[in-house]
Amino acid sequence: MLWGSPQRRRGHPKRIEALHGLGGESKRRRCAINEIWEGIKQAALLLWHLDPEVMHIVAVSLRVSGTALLLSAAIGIPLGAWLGFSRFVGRRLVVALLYTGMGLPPVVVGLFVYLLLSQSGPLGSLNAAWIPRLFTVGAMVVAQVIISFPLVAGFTMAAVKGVDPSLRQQLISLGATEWQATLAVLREARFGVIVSVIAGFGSIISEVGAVMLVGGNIEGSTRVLTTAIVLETRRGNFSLAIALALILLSLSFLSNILMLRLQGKTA
Amino acid sequence: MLWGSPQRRRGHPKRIEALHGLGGESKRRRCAINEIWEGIKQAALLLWHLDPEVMHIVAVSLRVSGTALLLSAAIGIPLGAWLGFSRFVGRRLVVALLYTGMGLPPVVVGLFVYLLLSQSGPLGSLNAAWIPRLFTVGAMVVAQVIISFPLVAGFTMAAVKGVDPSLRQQLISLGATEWQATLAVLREARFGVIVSVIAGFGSIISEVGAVMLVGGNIEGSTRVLTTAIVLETRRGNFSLAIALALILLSLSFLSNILMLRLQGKTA
Amino acid sequence: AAPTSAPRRLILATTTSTADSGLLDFLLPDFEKAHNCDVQIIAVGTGQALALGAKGDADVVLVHDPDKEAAFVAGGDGVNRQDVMYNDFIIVGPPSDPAGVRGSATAAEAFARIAQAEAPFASRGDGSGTETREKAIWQAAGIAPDPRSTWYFSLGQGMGDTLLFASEKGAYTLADRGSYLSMRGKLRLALLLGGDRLDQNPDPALRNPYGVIAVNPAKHPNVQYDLALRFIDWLTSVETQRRILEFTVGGQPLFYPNSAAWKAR
Amino acid sequence: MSDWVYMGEGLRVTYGRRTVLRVDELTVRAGNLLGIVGPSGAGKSTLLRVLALLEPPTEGVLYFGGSSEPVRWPPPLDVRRRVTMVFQRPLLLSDSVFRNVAYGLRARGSDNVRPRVEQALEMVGLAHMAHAAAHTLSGGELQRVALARALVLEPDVLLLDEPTANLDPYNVSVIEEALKRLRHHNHTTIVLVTHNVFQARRLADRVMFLLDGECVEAADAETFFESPKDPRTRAFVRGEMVY
Amino acid sequence: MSDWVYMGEGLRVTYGRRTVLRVDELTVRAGNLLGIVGPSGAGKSTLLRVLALLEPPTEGVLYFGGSSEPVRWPPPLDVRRRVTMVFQRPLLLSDSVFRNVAYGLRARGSDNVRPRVEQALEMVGLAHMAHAAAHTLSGGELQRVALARALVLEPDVLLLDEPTANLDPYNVSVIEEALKRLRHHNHTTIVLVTHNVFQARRLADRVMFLLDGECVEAADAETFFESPKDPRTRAFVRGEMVY
Ligand SMILES: Nc1ncnc2c1ncn2[C@@H]1O[C@H](COP(=O)(O)OP(=O)(O)OP(=O)(O)O)[C@@H](O)[C@H]1O
Ligand SMILES: Nc1ncnc2c1ncn2[C@@H]1O[C@H](COP(=O)(O)OP(=O)(O)OP(=O)(O)O)[C@@H](O)[C@H]1O
Ligand SMILES: [Mg+2]
Ligand SMILES: [Mg+2]
Repeated sequence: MLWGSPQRRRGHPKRIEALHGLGGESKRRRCAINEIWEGIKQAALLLWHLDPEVMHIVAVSLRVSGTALLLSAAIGIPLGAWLGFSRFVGRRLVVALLYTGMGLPPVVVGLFVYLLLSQSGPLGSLNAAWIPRLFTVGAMVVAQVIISFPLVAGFTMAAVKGVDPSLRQQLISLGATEWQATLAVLREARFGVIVSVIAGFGSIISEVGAVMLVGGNIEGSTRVLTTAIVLETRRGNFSLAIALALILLSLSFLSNILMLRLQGKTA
Repeated sequence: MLWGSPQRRRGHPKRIEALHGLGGESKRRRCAINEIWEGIKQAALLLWHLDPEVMHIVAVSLRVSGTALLLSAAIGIPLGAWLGFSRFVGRRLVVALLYTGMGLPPVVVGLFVYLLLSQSGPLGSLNAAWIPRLFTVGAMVVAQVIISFPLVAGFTMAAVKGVDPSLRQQLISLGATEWQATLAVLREARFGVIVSVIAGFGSIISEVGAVMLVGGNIEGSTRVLTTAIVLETRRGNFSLAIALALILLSLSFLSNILMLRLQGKTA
Repeated sequence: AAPTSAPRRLILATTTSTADSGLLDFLLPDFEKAHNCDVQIIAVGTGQALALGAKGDADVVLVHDPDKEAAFVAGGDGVNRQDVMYNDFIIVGPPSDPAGVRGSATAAEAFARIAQAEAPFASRGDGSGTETREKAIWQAAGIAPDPRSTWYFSLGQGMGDTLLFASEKGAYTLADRGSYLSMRGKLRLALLLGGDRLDQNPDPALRNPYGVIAVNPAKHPNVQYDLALRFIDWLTSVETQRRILEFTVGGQPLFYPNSAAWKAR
Repeated sequence: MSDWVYMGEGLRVTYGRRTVLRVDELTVRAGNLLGIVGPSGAGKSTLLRVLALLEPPTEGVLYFGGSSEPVRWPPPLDVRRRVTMVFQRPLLLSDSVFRNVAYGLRARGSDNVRPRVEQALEMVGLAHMAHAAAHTLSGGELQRVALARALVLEPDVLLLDEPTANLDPYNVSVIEEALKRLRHHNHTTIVLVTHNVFQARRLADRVMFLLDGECVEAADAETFFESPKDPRTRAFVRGEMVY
Repeated sequence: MSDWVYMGEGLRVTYGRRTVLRVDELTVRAGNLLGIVGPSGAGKSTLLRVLALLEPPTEGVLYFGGSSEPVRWPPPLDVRRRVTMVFQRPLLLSDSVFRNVAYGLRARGSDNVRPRVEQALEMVGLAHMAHAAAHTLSGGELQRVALARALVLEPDVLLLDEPTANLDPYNVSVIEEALKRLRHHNHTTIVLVTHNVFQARRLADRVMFLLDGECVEAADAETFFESPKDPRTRAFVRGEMVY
């Protein structure tokens, strides 16, 4: 077992040392770089044994961040495209707000979503079925969407702005609707748009402050890789924390390779 | 007083409720949106009174993130430009690593820097003058640079890729050195480059996991806005946390307005 | 409850010390099986745990800060507060012990020596129960340390981080025994006051009692009040209390039972 | 379609403080080919963008397609789709030649895309390059693809901004033949901006001479070239004007 | 500078599987103006990029400036700076006209930038537009700015890729006069790609006819136009070639 009492998860006695292995490890503590080695070894072990608990956490992480990414792409890309094309009074203000949104501290977003969804909050008190409840995966998705869509929108806007504006005019003149022309320009700017999605993904897969607050880091239900990492760090299990971090990084590395493939295909 | 011992800040008795206000505020707890109102009010008060402690925290935040931003722009922009122009075997791998770097969990970066700089770590044990010590502003800067430079580099690369490659050829043909042509292309892509810097700024001004770990959140020395927010959240002082968050957001809003000005001027 | 129906959800807001030590994982399966429910642990600081309760987002809280608990009940947010267990605080510091804390009779005396020597001291500074206790000890010693001074660091961090800080800086700190024991291997810190086991702790002022409180259903109609009451009954029952004593790390218990039922046993 | 395709009154286009187009009266008859000539910077492309319904004139009214209502801005899609413009500076999508030429048809959801695209590429002599990537094309190839993607749409009105500027004499004649066939078979109305006075002479029914944004002279092609009224027109036709 | 500026042997440029340029022998004499003509896609621009030292030929050797050593790739800055190319498709920096024209001088750290830029703008008839933003220029204006930013550098070798394609007859004659003056005063070697056979005739000392990447004929201008050897040259010159 990785966390939690040995008694509760009886299935994996061989990894008890991971948690309580403090005495044994202390001899090697001279150099902290050992922790990193230990972490790499443990990560390999966990993956090799397809540890069911780790697999569950990975699944939750992917489900939460995947859903959040889809939603924030669905919001961010159109918003970014619109801001890239349109001119209106106050546009600069909106853009500055968007940029500020790129720097929303996850804790603050978490707190905000918490206050909204709380039983005594304006949304939570409605108890409506469509409102995600606190300490569920739904609430985590909401928080992550808020965190990542400004990044997606901001970079999409920059990418779209980089496309020669007369291309759009030429397409319009070929009978494209506004919508079709926008799609075509987004396709031209796909390199930047894909980077925007990658950045959005990066911002949420690694995010911890918000999911901790609104998800509650509940074992077996809302625990994700980042909150598990924090937990293990808090417990002083650095090498286990590093093992989980390596799994997280491999995941996002794999997703990025996939996205680059996609990018390569369309180019 | 906001945090720390009551003995210390005798000067502002009116804000004692803010910290110990659980009893007083509980009447208004019906609706959590009150916290947000309270937060806005408190933020206004703190700013109005130029609360010296808040001012100090703001100063540290700006110093740390400002330095980190300069450094990561100095690393990220050239790196991004280089990746945007050059073709070499393994480029795709480097790019995928860079994208993965966009999603480095701050806690992990913090842990890593902690282990490196620790007295028992490979760098910390050298005790060299140029190695920043743990729990100092220098260590925080190191962690933040690691977090933000991949974002800057990734977006700079995307922006540079959006510029017609034959422009570069034309400049070379006008006698520009490789370096001059690169600068000119970066200038053409300035919209994207500035967004990359803004995103880098956003990623570090809002970051908490790393600075908490390597900075130690020491009152009066390494406490920054985000760590103060987390602290107040943990204490259950949600409205004070929101007040600090508002100050943080106003700061980044102002910086963004400034950067947009800059962008506007050069366009 | 019939075992076939969907388990009910009981949200327990508690401190990181109880959750991270593994105690709850050790105890809870019995309760969950008996009542066909799923106890979801939200591990946060005492302050935040009480705030979660005050908003009706948790059904029951398990914390360690008697003053704040009293305020919580007095404010109408909680009902049926019960003693559950206690552990104790200890003073740790650099093995060389430059301030000569070893051999102090009380915590107040030890703190006085630290202040006298101006040896570095790390305070959690996060409004936790531990910090509240630290403040009380300073008061008993008649000292008001200034966070701006060169030796007193107010961190605003959790116990683990504070211990790491103290280890790096060669500072003293007040810690709960459980956290220190679980991190001992990572630290260059020696236990200077508190004895090897709780029963050898010389200073009764270092006791750290935990209380459980149900969230008031009159204020928050949505809470699982009946289940919360059953949880409290179960937690304070003699059998569960005995299990608390059975939970050991490195051969010694981390918590000692303390409920009314246990004491009346 | 009625007798005329465009009627403009008091058209002005102003950028910032500079008025780059000042055309008081303009008529383009259905099925006609209007040539627009004039020196660099005269406002030819600007006028074409207005006629393409891409940019509203800063002042003035424009009637289109025999409608008694002035053109609304932005013009409705069905109106807009009757006109297609080939820009002076061809910009292609970074995609294959085929897909670039197919773009307008696909946007309209037309069928028979493949044969129509192939036919259009045939017309400009690029049938063999259907699969080439846009960014590998030479200057003249680019220009011909840009033309093909307009021709394939068989619009009522075709606006051409120096469509043969980057072509060699033989390709110029290929394009000119294609335009003539188009007029003959489809009765397409064409407005052709060209700096090539000979080309205007070969193709146009009517010619308009723009200078500094103003229409100096507009007349039947023969009159325009043989007996221009304005001395500036005469000078321009001989290639010797000093502005 | 020695007698010749370029000597090429067995130059081949291959993109992917397609060889777009196959020139076995090439000489450009110092101070001469070589005209390159040929249909769209013949490889003219490709050859020019090689001569501009921007792209190494896939095969073959190129000698430059009388040196007995073949050109090294990438060529050293001082060698590279003796050649300047005006691209077929002008791309300006998104900045003012003035700063675009000043770019090459500034890159070299030259002095007297302002008067030299103003003089170059004068040469192309755009002195009044020094402060216009690049993106507001008309097609012909763009082309002239692109030319001015090369002329201002007074390079030893000037490579021009259809520099007057978007210009009206008068402006064409202005540019041609400027080129003649340049040759006269600076003895600039010029390679001029043009689809305009008349222009080649007016300006070139020698003419080369490219077709499908191959040099069909290269001869003195007079011989080339009056008595071409190859029947394909004859057809091209008359604008009637079918390829
Ligand atoms: N957005 C703009 N802002 C300011 N001036 C502009 C803008 N667009 C065009 N102009 C100016 O308007 C004038 C007319 O431009 P236009 O493109 O219509 O010329 P043109 O007749 O097509 O010239 P060419 O034959 O060189 O293509 C030019 O001098 C140009 O600089
Ligand atoms: N990167 C490339 N990949 C594949 N083919 C290319 C590439 N660049 C150019 N070509 C092809 O090489 C041929 C010659 O191109 P080039 O630009 O030299 O022609 P050109 O003689 O300048 O024609 P034009 O008069 O139309 O400008 C063209 O058919 C073009 O499609
Ligand atoms: Mg034009
Ligand atoms: Mg060419």
